[in-house]
Amino acid sequence: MDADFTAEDLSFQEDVRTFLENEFPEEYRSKIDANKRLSKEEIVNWQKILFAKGWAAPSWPEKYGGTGWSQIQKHIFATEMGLIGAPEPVPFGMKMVAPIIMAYGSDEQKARFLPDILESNVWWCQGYSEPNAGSDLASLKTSAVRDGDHFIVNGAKTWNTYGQYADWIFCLVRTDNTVKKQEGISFLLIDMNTPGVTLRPIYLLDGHAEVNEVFFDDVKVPVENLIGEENKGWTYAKVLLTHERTNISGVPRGKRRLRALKRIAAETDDGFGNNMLENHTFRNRVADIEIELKALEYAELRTLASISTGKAPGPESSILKIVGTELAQRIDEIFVDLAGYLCLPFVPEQFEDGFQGDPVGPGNSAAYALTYFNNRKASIYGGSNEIQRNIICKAVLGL
Amino acid sequence: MDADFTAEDLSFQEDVRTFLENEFPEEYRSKIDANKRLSKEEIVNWQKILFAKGWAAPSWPEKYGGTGWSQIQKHIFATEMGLIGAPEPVPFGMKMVAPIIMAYGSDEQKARFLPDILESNVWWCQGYSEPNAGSDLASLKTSAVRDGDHFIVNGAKTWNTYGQYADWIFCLVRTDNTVKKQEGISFLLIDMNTPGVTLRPIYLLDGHAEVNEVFFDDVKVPVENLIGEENKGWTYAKVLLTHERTNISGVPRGKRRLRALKRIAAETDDGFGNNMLENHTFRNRVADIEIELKALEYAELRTLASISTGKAPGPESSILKIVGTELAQRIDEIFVDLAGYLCLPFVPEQFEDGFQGDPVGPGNSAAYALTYFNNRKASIYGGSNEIQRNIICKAVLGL
Amino acid sequence: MDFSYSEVQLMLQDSVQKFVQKSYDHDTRSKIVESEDGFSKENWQLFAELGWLAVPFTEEDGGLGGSAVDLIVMMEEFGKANLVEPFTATAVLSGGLIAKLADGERKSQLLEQLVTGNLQLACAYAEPGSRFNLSKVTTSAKTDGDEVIINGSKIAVLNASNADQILVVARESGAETDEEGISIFMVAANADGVSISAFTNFDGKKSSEVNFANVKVSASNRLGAAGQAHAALQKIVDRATVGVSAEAVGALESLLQKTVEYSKTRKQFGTVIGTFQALQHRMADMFIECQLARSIVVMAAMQLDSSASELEQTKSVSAAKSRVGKAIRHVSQEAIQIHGGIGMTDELDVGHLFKRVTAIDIMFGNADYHTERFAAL
Amino acid sequence: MDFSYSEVQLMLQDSVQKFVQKSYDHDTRSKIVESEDGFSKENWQLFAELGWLAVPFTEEDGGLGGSAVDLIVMMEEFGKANLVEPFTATAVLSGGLIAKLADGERKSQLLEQLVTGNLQLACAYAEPGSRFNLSKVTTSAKTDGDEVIINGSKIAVLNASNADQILVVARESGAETDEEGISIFMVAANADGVSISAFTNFDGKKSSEVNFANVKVSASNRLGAAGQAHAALQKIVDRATVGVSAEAVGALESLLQKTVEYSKTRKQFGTVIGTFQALQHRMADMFIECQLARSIVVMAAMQLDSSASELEQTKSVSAAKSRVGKAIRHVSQEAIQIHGGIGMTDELDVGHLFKRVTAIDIMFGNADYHTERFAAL
Repeated sequence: MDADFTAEDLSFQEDVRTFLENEFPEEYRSKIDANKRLSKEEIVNWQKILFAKGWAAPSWPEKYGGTGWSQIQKHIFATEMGLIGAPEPVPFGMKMVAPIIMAYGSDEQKARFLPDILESNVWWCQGYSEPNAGSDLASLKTSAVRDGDHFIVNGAKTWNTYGQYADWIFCLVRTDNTVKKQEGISFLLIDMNTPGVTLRPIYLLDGHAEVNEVFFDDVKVPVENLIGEENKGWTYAKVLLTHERTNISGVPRGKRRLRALKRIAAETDDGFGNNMLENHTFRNRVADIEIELKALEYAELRTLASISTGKAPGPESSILKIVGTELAQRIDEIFVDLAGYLCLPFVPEQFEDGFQGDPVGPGNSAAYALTYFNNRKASIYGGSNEIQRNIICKAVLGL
Repeated sequence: MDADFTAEDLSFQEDVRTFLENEFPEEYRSKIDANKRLSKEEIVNWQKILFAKGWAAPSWPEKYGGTGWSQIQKHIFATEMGLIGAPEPVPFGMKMVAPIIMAYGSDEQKARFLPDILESNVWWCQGYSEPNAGSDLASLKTSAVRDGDHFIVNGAKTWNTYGQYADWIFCLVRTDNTVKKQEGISFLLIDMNTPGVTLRPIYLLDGHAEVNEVFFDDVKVPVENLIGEENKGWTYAKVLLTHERTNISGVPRGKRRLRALKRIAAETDDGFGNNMLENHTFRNRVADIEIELKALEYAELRTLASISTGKAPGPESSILKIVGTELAQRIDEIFVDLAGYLCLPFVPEQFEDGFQGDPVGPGNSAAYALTYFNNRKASIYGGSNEIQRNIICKAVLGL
Repeated sequence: MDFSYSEVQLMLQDSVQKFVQKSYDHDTRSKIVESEDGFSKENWQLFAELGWLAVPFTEEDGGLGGSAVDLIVMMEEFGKANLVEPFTATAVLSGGLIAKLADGERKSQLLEQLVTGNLQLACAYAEPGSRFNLSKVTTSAKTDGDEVIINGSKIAVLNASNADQILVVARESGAETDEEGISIFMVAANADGVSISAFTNFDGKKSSEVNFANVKVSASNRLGAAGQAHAALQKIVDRATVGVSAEAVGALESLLQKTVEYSKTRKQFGTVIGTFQALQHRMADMFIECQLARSIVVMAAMQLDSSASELEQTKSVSAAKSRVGKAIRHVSQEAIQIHGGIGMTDELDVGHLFKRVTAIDIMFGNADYHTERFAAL
Repeated sequence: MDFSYSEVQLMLQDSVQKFVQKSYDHDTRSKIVESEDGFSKENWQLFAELGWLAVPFTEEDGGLGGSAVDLIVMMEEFGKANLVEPFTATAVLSGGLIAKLADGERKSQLLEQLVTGNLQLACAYAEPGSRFNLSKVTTSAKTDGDEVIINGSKIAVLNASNADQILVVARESGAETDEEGISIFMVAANADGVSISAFTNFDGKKSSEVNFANVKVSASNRLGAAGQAHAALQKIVDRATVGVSAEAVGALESLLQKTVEYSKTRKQFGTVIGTFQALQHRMADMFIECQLARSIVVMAAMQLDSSASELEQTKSVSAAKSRVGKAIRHVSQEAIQIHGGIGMTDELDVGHLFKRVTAIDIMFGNADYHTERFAAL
């Protein structure tokens, strides 16, 4: 074992840092630091900068435009990105549909879809969840009925993150009602501009509509948009679901946020003549979180190391999802506690692109409550933390 | 609502205090303060002092020798007893078998057993649990077969607290194997001196054998020792099990222990020139416990108040068991944390009656670890806290 | 020692329950929150008629009660329905200060206006750098002949945008955190130099940042003796703290009840989720938290009404707020988690209760603050 | 960055696992604990032959390894079996100090005796009033010509009753908590004026209170320069802290495994308790705790072996001990609770693992202490 980076890794780290310092636009960085959302255009622009550098898709195989990096290099890249606050690509194209197209799509489908994902020309959203299905994904009801060269799709999907910006949606649809629920599902790609597709925004507790319901009303989808075989969609989707449990721990983001927290605490009056970082209770709570983050960081590194030796990311990585999200939520809480009265004002639009008015509440404090509310989702989505615990019980403990 | 005691209650409180100050033997008090166990003789002696005053059995109806006190008076008495550390009577006679004899016993049984319990002439132990039965009491196997004027009892009971001191044991025994498990159980009183009764001490983590296994090998028990009807024992026992969930919160004992904790903390060097009560982390942990104790105290008072208005102690009182035991365990922990190295020595005999050697470890610190170990039982016995949560789910939340 | 409700308290409880059931469902509330004023004047008038606005005041002061227990009985019910009307700002805080500090005709006039629903008030105590310390006051009040000139900035001023008068906590003398030297002045909300920047808090309450730039008021607008207002302010804030804690208890009970109900109907994998034991035990823990929170609020209210020492009373208040803060985090987060995605949406009342209790956790000092205050006393 | 074990490490792990499986079941351990010495000399000799005693030392010092990772690989396995032999006292702590402070022939002689199993040592650092602060030393060492006279009392001296030599931390100059002025002396356990009051700790380890009354030793018994021993002591204690943390990780994994196994056979109400979802999720949480504890210990060991700064290394050690302390409380208490009554008995190994990790939680500073140390650095 060796905690030190090799000379090559150190030089790679230096390259990444230099690149990010020079190329990640300063104004994006200020927005991120001010808890403002980047617009779609800004995210796309940043993604194109990465693409120009050849770093758009570290998780992809080289032949599709990946970087060919080692696990450690990928880790270094993700860490540096997270520390500076540079956004990862929206995952629905790059990390969710692309691996499935690569694994199960036809050559035509690969040629048609992958380059546009890599270049961020086309945005995707996910069509897995349905109203009332929750964690029980396979109970989905959206139907696709074959009609000549097309499927006719009817039904509704929900929790479509950034559906309002998406050009395409990948969907699990029911193509056979007569078999048991997992066996009648197909994997379909649908152009959001097809007639019959409509969107309803869902406003969440933070006042923002980052998710949507998507309705399909006799939507005609060409059969060439079917991935792999009909009725095999669940098999493909499942692979994706157990995939990519790494990089979900959010350690770099956590570090960046803790750094910000400490800076702000040092500037926050405790009302008794000291600053909040000098307050014992607060300081020790921060320490507890820092320590937890260290434990999580090494839990993730150990998982990465085990992947590099050829092992598949096991169900142990459910830990990263559970601990990563619950720790992020603890950070959300301590920001709220630090802000006190200052985070009460609810003016979500001031953190959106194009807001012209005067900011309400000093600094960015009002964003902390919004983040606290919004991020309660983290323990719910992506397989709720209850489901993750079930996975650990079954697959690891044999219960 | 009114937090203040009435003049009568205040004067009653004064009476109780005066009595305890004068009559609770000083040497017992020192032993309790030094975390030493009182001997059986000392407990009996104290119980006889209470009997002489007419205060032996506040929970009993007056006609059997109870005090006729109001709920508030009982509360005041229990509080003052707990604050000074005076032991409650061993519960197996006074609080467990006596109410069942009163409710279901014959007049002969009442006359034969109750006075000796009241006067602490006869000590009882419980024969409910069996090896392997755990919380599933009704699955008991100890059998009693009618043979003329006797039952012949065979089997084993376990977790018999203070069985080594007991004269009698009350047992649930199986008298019918042909019906469903709850319906073939009878309630039998057995003289521990009957041939065929043997005891095996069970040493626990604190090095003390406060519990035992009791074996019955063709033990002849006269039929007049049967309580109520044959095969109705489960009904009687169940009443007892849901009964007496009050006074289990241990608030007065908790207050006494916290007082001791703060005193000791003020005398404990933190290694940096301050005492431990000046240590912020420690002080705030103590505060958290004090606050929890206040919440528990009022939860108990509210339950008592609802009993005085005629309501039966509902399943809500499972809260008192759960919170009371878990809070006591937190106090155990903080004592261990305060003691540090000083609680490592394992010389349990120094806290027993009759120990003659030099004490090991400064003060009583070595007792804190023993208490921590021993008191892990609190969340297991008396219906484990898991069972209590099941009760809340079923009876309160309707789940 | 007595835990029973008085007849008046039972009536109050019943009266709020009936109103809420009839006229305060989630949709109605949402419309009120979105309205210009952010509360319903009609409701307010009704509250006055029902006597609710008189509850914080003694009969001597023309009120109906005045005990802390009266207050919590009512506010627990307010909490269950997530009532948004500015009861705490106008009646408990500002009204409480008037009852405590004002006298003579001014007092009875103001309180009469208040209890009849004809006066809206706000209390400006917090400042950008004061955090939760009531004696950290940098807003200044300089005497100039018969007038006083006020300068400074206040934050988190509930109900300022609807208030006729604002009670401003200002310093006449002493150092930044001295208890001595603090006074309270009544300032007309439309007075020259008063600028109010209004918005809605995340719990739906109207709040403002208020700036005072050379605001001139008559010295007679001072409530009580010069520089002597701190004790009264602390006492009234303590009382309001117990009030909002009771409100939180009601809201948490509501969250528990809605969660249990949801778990009995929501199916996953063909099974009602309320049958999953892991969730059952967590709901049992939510119930325990609710009961402990309620118990400690009852404790604090009873102590405020008792002959206990000032010290004991203050400790009780901090104990309650600290413990309720923990219950808030625990119960409200579990309620969202067990609801799943649907609990995150703006459409469901659950999320709004979650936001309200989060705001209460902050109001008058969060759990950490009150634990330290308790420990230090 | 590399997370793989070296060949030597894999061999070590295998070697301990084989020994434990063959020769260290619970009954054997109980007999060893109850024996006069409280450990098995036979085992100790075997450990020497297997090279285990050489693991804490570099090849230069005649050892087999010397890295912190070597240490944790082995100690995790020790922890799983709850090994009672005085490895930490003799090899890690005392041996570590000798390797760090002694030199020349004395060093090589002592270490050779140690790694061949012919030397038992104890390190007396803690005092009744020192709590966990290593620089709080009141035991005094006064130079008198060529001799040094030692006076003072030490507590929690592991292995003193079996030790040939005791390493005593004593103050030659400076104030009570100064880092300057602290020296370490080797004192024969049977020297005049040394009185050892021995007993067994609750985890089965032999421990003593040791009193030094005018104990005379030659000045050459001082290890290293006069008054300069603190840094070495801190470093070696930090290393030992990581060692026992790894031991705790092993013990916790053992507790988890035994609990899961028990839950698969134990029936209640006709059902195996491992099927109760509430218990399942709690065991999942135990698993998570074990993994986090293991991860942070790996982190600390890797940092100690890395080019990280002293500050970073110290912070890593405190982070690990603090986090492991939390895992200890959580996992060990749950293991007892899920076992129920049977877990409380002296007969089962579960209870003894519980007691061992409780002792480790205290050793070298508990979770609160190390959180504060981490926060203050």
